[in-house]
Parts: sequence; structure tokens; C-alpha cells
Amino acid sequence: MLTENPLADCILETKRLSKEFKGFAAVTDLNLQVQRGHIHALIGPNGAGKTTVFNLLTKFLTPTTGTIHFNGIDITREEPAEIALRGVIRSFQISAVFPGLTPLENVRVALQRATNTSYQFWKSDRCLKQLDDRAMALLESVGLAELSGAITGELAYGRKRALEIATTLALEPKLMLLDEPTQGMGAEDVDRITALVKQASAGRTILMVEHNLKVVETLADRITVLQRGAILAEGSYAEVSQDPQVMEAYMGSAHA
Amino acid sequence: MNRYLWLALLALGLLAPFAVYPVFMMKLLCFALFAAAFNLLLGYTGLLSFGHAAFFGGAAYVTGHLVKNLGLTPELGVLAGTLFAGLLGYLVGSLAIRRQGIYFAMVTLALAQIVYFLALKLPFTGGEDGLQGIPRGLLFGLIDLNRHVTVGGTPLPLALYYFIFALFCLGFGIIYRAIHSPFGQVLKAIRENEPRARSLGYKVERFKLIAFVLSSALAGMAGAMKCLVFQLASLTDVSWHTSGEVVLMTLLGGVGTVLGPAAGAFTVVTLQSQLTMVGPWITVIIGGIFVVCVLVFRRGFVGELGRLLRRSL
Amino acid sequence: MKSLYSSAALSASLLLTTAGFAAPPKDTISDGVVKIGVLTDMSGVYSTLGGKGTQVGVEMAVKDFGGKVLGKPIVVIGADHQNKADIASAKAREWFDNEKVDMITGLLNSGCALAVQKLGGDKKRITMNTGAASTELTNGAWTPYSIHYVYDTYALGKVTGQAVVQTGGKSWFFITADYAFGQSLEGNTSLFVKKLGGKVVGSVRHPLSSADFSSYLLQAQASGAQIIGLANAGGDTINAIKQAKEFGIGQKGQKLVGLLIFDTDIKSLGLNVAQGMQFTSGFYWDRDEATRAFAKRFFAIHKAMPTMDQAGAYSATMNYLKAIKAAGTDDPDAVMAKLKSMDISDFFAVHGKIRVDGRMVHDMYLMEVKKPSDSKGEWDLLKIVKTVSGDEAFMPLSESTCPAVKK
Amino acid sequence: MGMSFQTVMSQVMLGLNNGVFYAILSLGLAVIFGLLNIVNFVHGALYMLGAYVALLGFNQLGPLLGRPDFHLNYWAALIVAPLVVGALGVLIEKTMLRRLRKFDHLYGLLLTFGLALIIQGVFTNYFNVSGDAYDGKPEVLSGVVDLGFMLFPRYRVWVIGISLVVCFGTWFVIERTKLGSYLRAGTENPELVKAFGINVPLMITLTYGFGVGLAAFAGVLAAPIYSVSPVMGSEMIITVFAVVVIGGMGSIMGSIVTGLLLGMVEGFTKVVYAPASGTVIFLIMVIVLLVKPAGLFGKEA
Repeated sequence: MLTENPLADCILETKRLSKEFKGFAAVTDLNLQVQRGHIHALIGPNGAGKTTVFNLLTKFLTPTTGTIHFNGIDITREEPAEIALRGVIRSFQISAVFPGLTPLENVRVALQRATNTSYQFWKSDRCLKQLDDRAMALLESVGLAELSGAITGELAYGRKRALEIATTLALEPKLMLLDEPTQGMGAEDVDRITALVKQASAGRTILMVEHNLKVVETLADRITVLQRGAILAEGSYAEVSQDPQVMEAYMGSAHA
Repeated sequence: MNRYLWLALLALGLLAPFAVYPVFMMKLLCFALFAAAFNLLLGYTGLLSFGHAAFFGGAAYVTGHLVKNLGLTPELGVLAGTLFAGLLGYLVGSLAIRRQGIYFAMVTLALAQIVYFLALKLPFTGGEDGLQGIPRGLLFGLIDLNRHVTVGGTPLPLALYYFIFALFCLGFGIIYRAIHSPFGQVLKAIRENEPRARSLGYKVERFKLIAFVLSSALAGMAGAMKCLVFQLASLTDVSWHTSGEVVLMTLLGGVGTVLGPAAGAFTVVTLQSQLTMVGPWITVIIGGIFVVCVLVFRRGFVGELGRLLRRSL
Repeated sequence: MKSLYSSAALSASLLLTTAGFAAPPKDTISDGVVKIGVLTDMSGVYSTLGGKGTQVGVEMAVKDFGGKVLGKPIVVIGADHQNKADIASAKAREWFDNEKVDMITGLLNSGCALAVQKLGGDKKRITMNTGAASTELTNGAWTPYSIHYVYDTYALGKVTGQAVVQTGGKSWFFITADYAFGQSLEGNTSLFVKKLGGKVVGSVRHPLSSADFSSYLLQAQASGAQIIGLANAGGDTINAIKQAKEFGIGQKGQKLVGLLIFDTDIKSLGLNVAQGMQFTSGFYWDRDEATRAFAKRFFAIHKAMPTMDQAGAYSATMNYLKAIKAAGTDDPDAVMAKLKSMDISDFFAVHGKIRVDGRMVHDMYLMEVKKPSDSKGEWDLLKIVKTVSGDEAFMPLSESTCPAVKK
Repeated sequence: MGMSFQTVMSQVMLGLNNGVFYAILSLGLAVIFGLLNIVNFVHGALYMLGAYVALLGFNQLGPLLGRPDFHLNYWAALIVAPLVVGALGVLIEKTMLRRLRKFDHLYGLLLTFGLALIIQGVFTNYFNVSGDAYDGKPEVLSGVVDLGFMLFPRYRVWVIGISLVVCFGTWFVIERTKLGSYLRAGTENPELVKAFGINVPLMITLTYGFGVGLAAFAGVLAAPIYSVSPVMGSEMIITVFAVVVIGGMGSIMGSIVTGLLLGMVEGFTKVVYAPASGTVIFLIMVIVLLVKPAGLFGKEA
């Protein structure tokens, strides 16, 4: 326990966040609080609104009502890129790499953002070479160093996810939003990604959507269970997994 | 990149007017630059503009008007045309990048129709006759671009040719540099995966807009060059057929390759000039090339070569 | 070694283009051949009234002349300018620079004609325009090497306008194609309408190639004018006439007058729709024995009767060749001097002459479309109502702004 | 400029007359776009083809069959032309568009652009570009009707009527029937529809055929009014694209309503400032894009 007052150390907070699509409420009055330093998992059955929440938090969707605060600042009206600049970096359900660039270039594009050269169309891209060392180090940390010059689009799925995490880490995010990082992976890859997420969580906050309850159990400090766009339960894995409502609505169906 | 290739191409360009009809060669250069500029957008940003003739032709009209009626020197005329096309690109781009994919294409097409209408109606454009008899003038007020040098009994417009060739090299150089710049890296990232680029903190719209302005300005430069070579600016230059043609050139040569659009432009322009006697069949042939390209040849011939050799050309 | 391949691709493109390049020497017949270029609309909206038929006319003339002049061969080449001034200008430039073309004819469409004529002036080559209508060609855009052979907006407007006003059509409403040709046609016509005491009650300008004319026609109808003047051409005129019929316009006293109509347009409309319409032409195939003889031969090749553009191209070519023969050289200055002093008399023109401003002055004809019952064949479409002498039809030199006309 | 009630009403009728063509064509585009995600650039050429089927069926088919007095009459053409063109559409979809489904949708636009050039080029080569008259208008539809405020050709009344029937019929089928619900579901989630045992590729093919059949139908309707010419479609298609952008391609009804409205706007422009009538739709498009980037009836992206 880092502090007594949960709100004081809340990195992300939503108040009464809602999103409607043509009369269909995808998310309703969501009050979510993510504590600094936590790995916070968002779980729930299919269609519970997890990905919608992610899209709202990163402004890929505009909330119908409600507010989003990051580090105490209201970011409800900001653009996706502005939110990214604040240090909120997301991944996607489907792997989010740049398939035509090499893994090295993938990571470098992320590193490049901080250099303020990105609008300079008159400069040679050789000036980006100075970023190569750091990019390599990041690739190394996810075990992709020897593949740095490969064609990203042809990498195995698990490696793409690893590359995605390396790219995200390159931005030194304060808050990482991971959308199902282990989805569609074999056991071996799942273990590797789990370890990577653990490793990445040092010194930062992670909010993740995850189906694999084993991963959630291993990683998550705190869990929010969503059902039909609203919070069903919240707490540690032990607390949540004992909740009868959750057992019925989610665990039951998941284990059945 | 291979230095020898570039040197060989440069030498070819410098010697071309002695082997090939210079006016035709200059036409090739204009369209090669036009296609390369267009490719900056389609090939490196992933945006299909179906209205690029507006910039090409718009600049031709502006350059033509300034040179003919206000007596500007040709280099200033080209500069003015280029700037105008850039500005127009800013306006069209700001509107069009609000939409994506197919919509983007349709919006650019429709906006270009408005430019077409203006080219037809504005008092200085000469309506459907176009702006004719544009003087080539004195470069920097000194060198007569109309001067022909007789080589082996044939008078060649070398002054004009080398001016056009220099402009082409400048334009092509800018495009090459932009592709291989930090900016170009971000563009490629946007082309590859736009939401991801956004989530990395890049203001995608701004990058797209800058690319659009660059592309339209350089397309305008090509149009301004064409206006000096042929001494006229006409509705063809701003029509949607021209917009379609530049798409074809780029597609045929290879979308997203450095040399492809130029090679595609060379092929299409050569075909058109060799096939003038087949009349309407030229449309059929061009259409056929389109279909074949899209169905089996999406990388274009330079792109296919590059794939065979596993190098980006 | 990818670079080799792509430079090979480029140089292959280059090599494709080198064909047909050579240096022109000088001679009595320069470079030993007289080359005539037919540059016209071979695929676009005017291709039926010009197009291949114009080339057929030129080729017939060359053949009739004997295929040789001053012992040197005559060659005809053709190209499609697609009604685009830039293509016309590029092709003409290539022809002048590379192909040793001595004279260009055809040039349907004023934009193309202006571009090529200007170029001909710069390069000292003769242009004999049989297709375009603009009076600008013999005024501001005149060059020492330009000839305007068949008709122009002035003659069309004057002959038709006067004839209609004289038969009682005093008030006019114009439906005008919104570009230079249409405006000049409207302008020229209204001038003569007003001169003879008629008045113009209104006009509407439509975009080129409009599909639907009903709105304009209703406006014309509402204006109450006796005459609805169509200052447009080709498909626009055809559509306007058809739709007027559809709306029952022209049945109650109002009359439609087309200012530029070709035989082929009438054919397309059908006599049923077009009957009774009057317009002006520079030629009609069924005028006399000579025209019929020519038309018969032309039809055998082209499967259509000659239009004024196509017949004019024959006549222009024939007289150009005669002038070379008479001058003893194909030097453009000498040939132009000869052409301007010759009497132009053949089946096309009766004692025509080429004036100092390049205008070929010859008789113009006021035509009327026959009733279906009077037509004896597929091509029996028109009758000549009135022959107007060239001096009366065309713009007098006193009104000309041509730089060659001394005031 | 003072406009009487008469003038206004006449222009409304004429505008409606133009509008129904925009409506049918943009409706076809919307149906195709909905299921195939393709902007069907060849739509204009197929509209032209429809008109030519009517024209050639009337003038040439008889002589070709050795029975010179046989004419494919107008009513038959209304059925035959959509079938012929629809069959061509099926062929295009099966042999070409299908192969592009896994690539960027822009390739579909480019392919159909190429096809449009081919079809238009072939017809330009064989037919009079300034247009041929279609003489097969049935006697029943000749003459004019007195609408009280104007004399209106009976044929145009028929065109407006039948077009509205076809448009709203299509709307009804797609929005209100089971078949339509499969179609709509197919656009949202093809996998799911497949699970229902529906042959999705066949459905796509038939939808394409239907969409271009609509274009051919419009072509036959147009034949007696306008000159049948190889370029009649290419002039139309760009305007129809603008209609589609303005409407937003979001809904079937959207494309119908926008088509009708813009036809009328264009009609009024012909009275107020005729030279701009070819461009007014594009200006409206700019304004709509500024205010509502997704178009009037479009869904927010």
C-alpha cells in the first residue's frame, strides 16, 4: 500500500462516463479509478464494453456524457494525439505494428516523436540513426534484437505483440493501455508476454483488458468487472473471484 | 541509394535532347514530376487524391497569366505557380482530410471540379480556348528561353530544356528528400497503420495536410513547367481525366516507389503520342492498362522489379 | 544490382520515343516531300462532322492532284486533337519540328485552331482552317500564314439573323453555350437582328455539353420571344431541338433557329423533329452537279455525305497544291502570296478569294430542313433557300481588327 | 428576379425530373457501396450502356436477326437492359472485383475507373459522340399533360413516377424485408450471415448486378429524353459522386432524398445563374463538408 487516500494517487479517473450508439448504451455512468503504479485489469464477458472504454479513454471515440481526468487534468475534450503526448499510450486488440517497416523502424518511429524532427521534410533521415542504439536496446528487452531488420508484417503473432510493447515502451508512457495483449496466443507466447508486461510495469501504471484469467491473476493488482457497460464488481483477484454476482455473470459462463 | 544509378540517369537527362525530340522529352519530365509529386501522397501517405489536376492545371493558369499578362520572368512565374498550387492544396487538403479512404478520393475529385469551373469562367483563363500564346521569356531577365542551338543541322531549344530539366531535378530532389526524411518516416507509419500512429502521439491530420500541400505544390510546379513548354494552359490540364491519368502513371510504374511514377509517366505519355492514330481506342487501351494493373500488377513494374530484387527502388 | 534494371526500364521508355527523329534540310520542295497534316477531332463530339471524313477529303484531293507536285511526293498524315488545345498544339509542334509537315488543315474547334495557328505563325507554316468558327482567327489571331476557309460566326449570325428577321422573326431569345464560340455567335447574330429593327428580349447561358435543356427552353418560352436562337453546336443543339419538340415548344408561333448546324446533326435529329428549321451553311452536297459528283465519290469511301468541313478540306488542299505548282516552290511565303492572288473555283466555291486577313470569301447558303414527305433518300435532308454572296456574308475588311488590314 | 408561382412550380417539376436520375444512380451506388465497399466508377458507363441497349434493340436488333421490322420496344427494353447490364455486372464482379476484396478498397475504385474508360472508349469508336435519337418512345407516353401551371411532357411524368416507385421499392426491400436484413447484416458482419447458411459471395454478386441494373434502368428512361451518346454517363457520374458525398452514403433513403433535392437545387440554379448549374452541386458539397463532414445522412465515423 502506497498511500491511504486512493484519490490522491489516482492517475486516471472517469466520472459518469457514458457512450451511446444510436440509442444503444455501450457504456453507462462508468466511474473508474486507476491507481498509480498498479496493473489494473478490465474484464467482463463479450460485449461488456471494454474496448469501448479503451476507445473513450484514448479519444478514438467521443463520450456522450461524463469526464475523464488524467493526473487530475480534465482530458475529456483532447485529441488522441494530445492524450498520447501526455503519456497515455494504448495498444490495440489486433496487433498494432507498422507491417511495412522493419522492427527497428517501428520502434524508432516511436522514439522519433520526442526529437521534434518529425515535421522536417527537408532533413535526411540519416539524422534518425542516433536513435538506433536505444531502439536496439528496446528490441533487446523484448527479445527481438536479432530480428531488427526483418519485415515486420511477416513476423509471428507473438513477436508482433512483443514489438508492439517495445514500441509503446519507447514512448516512456505514464499509463499504458493494453487491449488483450495475449489474445490468440499459444501458451509459450502468453508466458513471454506476461513476463514482458510485468517487466514493463516497473515505474508505470498499466490498464489492461484481458480474457485470460490466469494472466489476470498473475499480473493484476486490481480488477474491474464490467457487464453491459457498467461496473459489476471491483477489487483484488481474490475479492472479485469470490463475488457471487461475478461468478454467475462472468466466471460461470467463462468456465462453463 | 545507388550513386551510379543516379549519375547514369542524370547523364541520360542531360544528353536526352540530342537523341529525343526535346519538346517531347520536356513533356515527359513535366509528367514525371507530376506523377512523382502525386505519389508522395498516394505512395507515402496512403491518400488517393482524384483531383490532382486542379493543382497541376491551376498552377499552369497562374504561371501563364503572370508571365503573359504581367510580364513576370519565367522563373518567378514558376515560383508563383508553385506557391499558388501549394495554397490551393492547403485549402483542398484542409477540407478533404476530414474524410478518409474512398470519401477522400471523391471529395478531392469534386473540389477539383470547382477549380475546373473557375478555369472555365474566370476572366483571365480564356474559357474553353485556354490561355494561349504564353511567352517563354527571358530567364532571370537574361537568357532567352526561345533560343535554339543548331546541332548537326537541327535547331534544339537547349536553354528551355535545361531550365526545365533543372526544375525537374529540383522538384524530384525535394520529393526524394521528403520521402527519406524524419517526416517521411512518420508518413510511412501513418500509411501503414493510421490508428497506431495516432496512438503514438502523432497528429495525423497535420502530417497528412503537410504532405498534401507539398504534393500539390510540386504538382503545380510540374504544371507551371508544362505551361512554359507548350506555351498554353488549357482545360485539359485541370480536367478529371488528367487526374485519372496521373493515378494510372503512378499505378503502372509502382505506387510507393521512388522511380516508379516517373517510369509510369514516361510509358503513358509515350503510348499516347505513339497511338494518336488509333483514335478513341487510346481510351480503351488506357482503361485496359488500368484494369490489368489493378488485377495482376498492383506493385507496378518498378515495384515488381524491386520485389524480385528485394530492394526498394 | 537493381539499379541496372530500373535504368534499363527508363532507357527503354526513352528508346521508344526516339523513332521518327531526323534533321530537315532545305530545297525547292523543302526536304523533298510535301506533307499535309490533318489535325482534327477524330473521336470527340465533332468527329462525325469532321474527323476521318476530313482526312478522306484531303486524301481525295491529293489523289485527284496526281499524288505528286513539282515531281515530289505528297504525303498526308492525320491525328486526333480530341478537341484539346494542348494536344493540338503539341501534335502540331511535333509535326512542324520533326515530321516536316508543310501545311495543317482541319482544326475543328476554335481553341485548337487558335493554338495551332499561333504556332504556325511562329514556325512559318501554313494553316488552312476548315473547321473552327471563331472570327478571332482572321482578326487578332491572324498570322501571315493563316487561312480561314469555310465559315465563321460572323457569316452564320449575319445570314441567319437577317433572313429570319426579314421573314418576320423580330424578337429573339438566345440559348447560348457558355463559352467564347457561343457568345460570339450570339453577339454576331444579335447585332444584325438589332440592325434590322428586331430586338433581343433575353438570353440564357448554359454550360457546355448540357444534357437537359428543358429549363432554358421554358425560360425562352416564358419570354414570349418569337425566335429562340440556339447559339451552340453539336450535341447541345441536338438536345435543345429534341426537347423543344418534347415540350411542344415551336408549335404555337415560337420558332427555333439553330445558328450552327451540320447535315450530320439533322441526320441525327431526324426530319420529323427538325423539319422547317433554317440555318446557314458554307456547303451542301446536293447543290449542283459538281457537288453531287464529289459527294458520290466521297460517299463511296466514307459511307456518309461530306459536310462543309470535309468538302472544305478537299478544296483547301487542292488549292494549296495548285498554289505550290504555280509558285514553283513550297516556300510558305511564296505559296501564301499565290493563294491570296488565285481565283478559288471548284465544286466547293464559286469564284472564291482569299483576302489579306486570310478569310476565304465565298458564297454562303441559307438552308431549310425538308419535310419528311419531301425527302427522297437517307441523305436528302435540306434545300437551299437563298444563296448569299461572300462579300455580303463575311465581315468586311473595314470592320476587321486584323493587323494586316491597313486602315 | 421575381419568380411567379408558375415559374417556381415548373422548375420544381424539371428539377424533380433531373433529380430522379440522380436518385436512381446514387441509390445504385449506395447499394453497391454498402455491400462491396466499392465506389463503382463504372456506374456512369453502365447507365450509358443501358440507354444503348434500348437504342440498339430498337434500331439494330431486327436487322441483325434478319427481321428488319422487328423492334425491341420500349417496355421490353426496360426489362431487357437491366438484365443485360446486370449480367455484365455479375461477370465483372465474379471475374474481377471478387479478386480485389482482400485489398484496399481504393483498388475497386481504380478498377471500375478503368472499366469505365474501356466501355466508353469502345462506344465512342462505334457511335456518334454528339448522340443518336431514340425513336422508340411509346405512343401512350407522347404528348404533353396540362399540370395547371405548365404543360409537361407525359413521358417525363412517367419517368418521375416510375423512378420514385423503383427508388422507394428498393428502399422498402432493403429496410423492411428479411432479404434486406440479410443484406444489411452482410455489410456489418459477413461471417455471422454465413453462419445463417446464406451464400454471401452469391449475395454480393447479385447485389452488384442489381445495383448496375438500376443504372441501366435509368439509362433506358433517359434514352427518349436525352441524346444517347457514349459520353452521357461520364458527364453524369461525377455529379452523382458529389450527390453521394453530400448525402453521406449512410442510408438508402439518404441517397434518394439527396438526389431529388439536388436535382431541384440545380433546376433553380438554371433560372438564377445558369452557367453555374453544372457546379452548384459541388459548392453545396463544400458547404456540407464544412458543416457535416459525414454528409447529411451519413453516420459519424
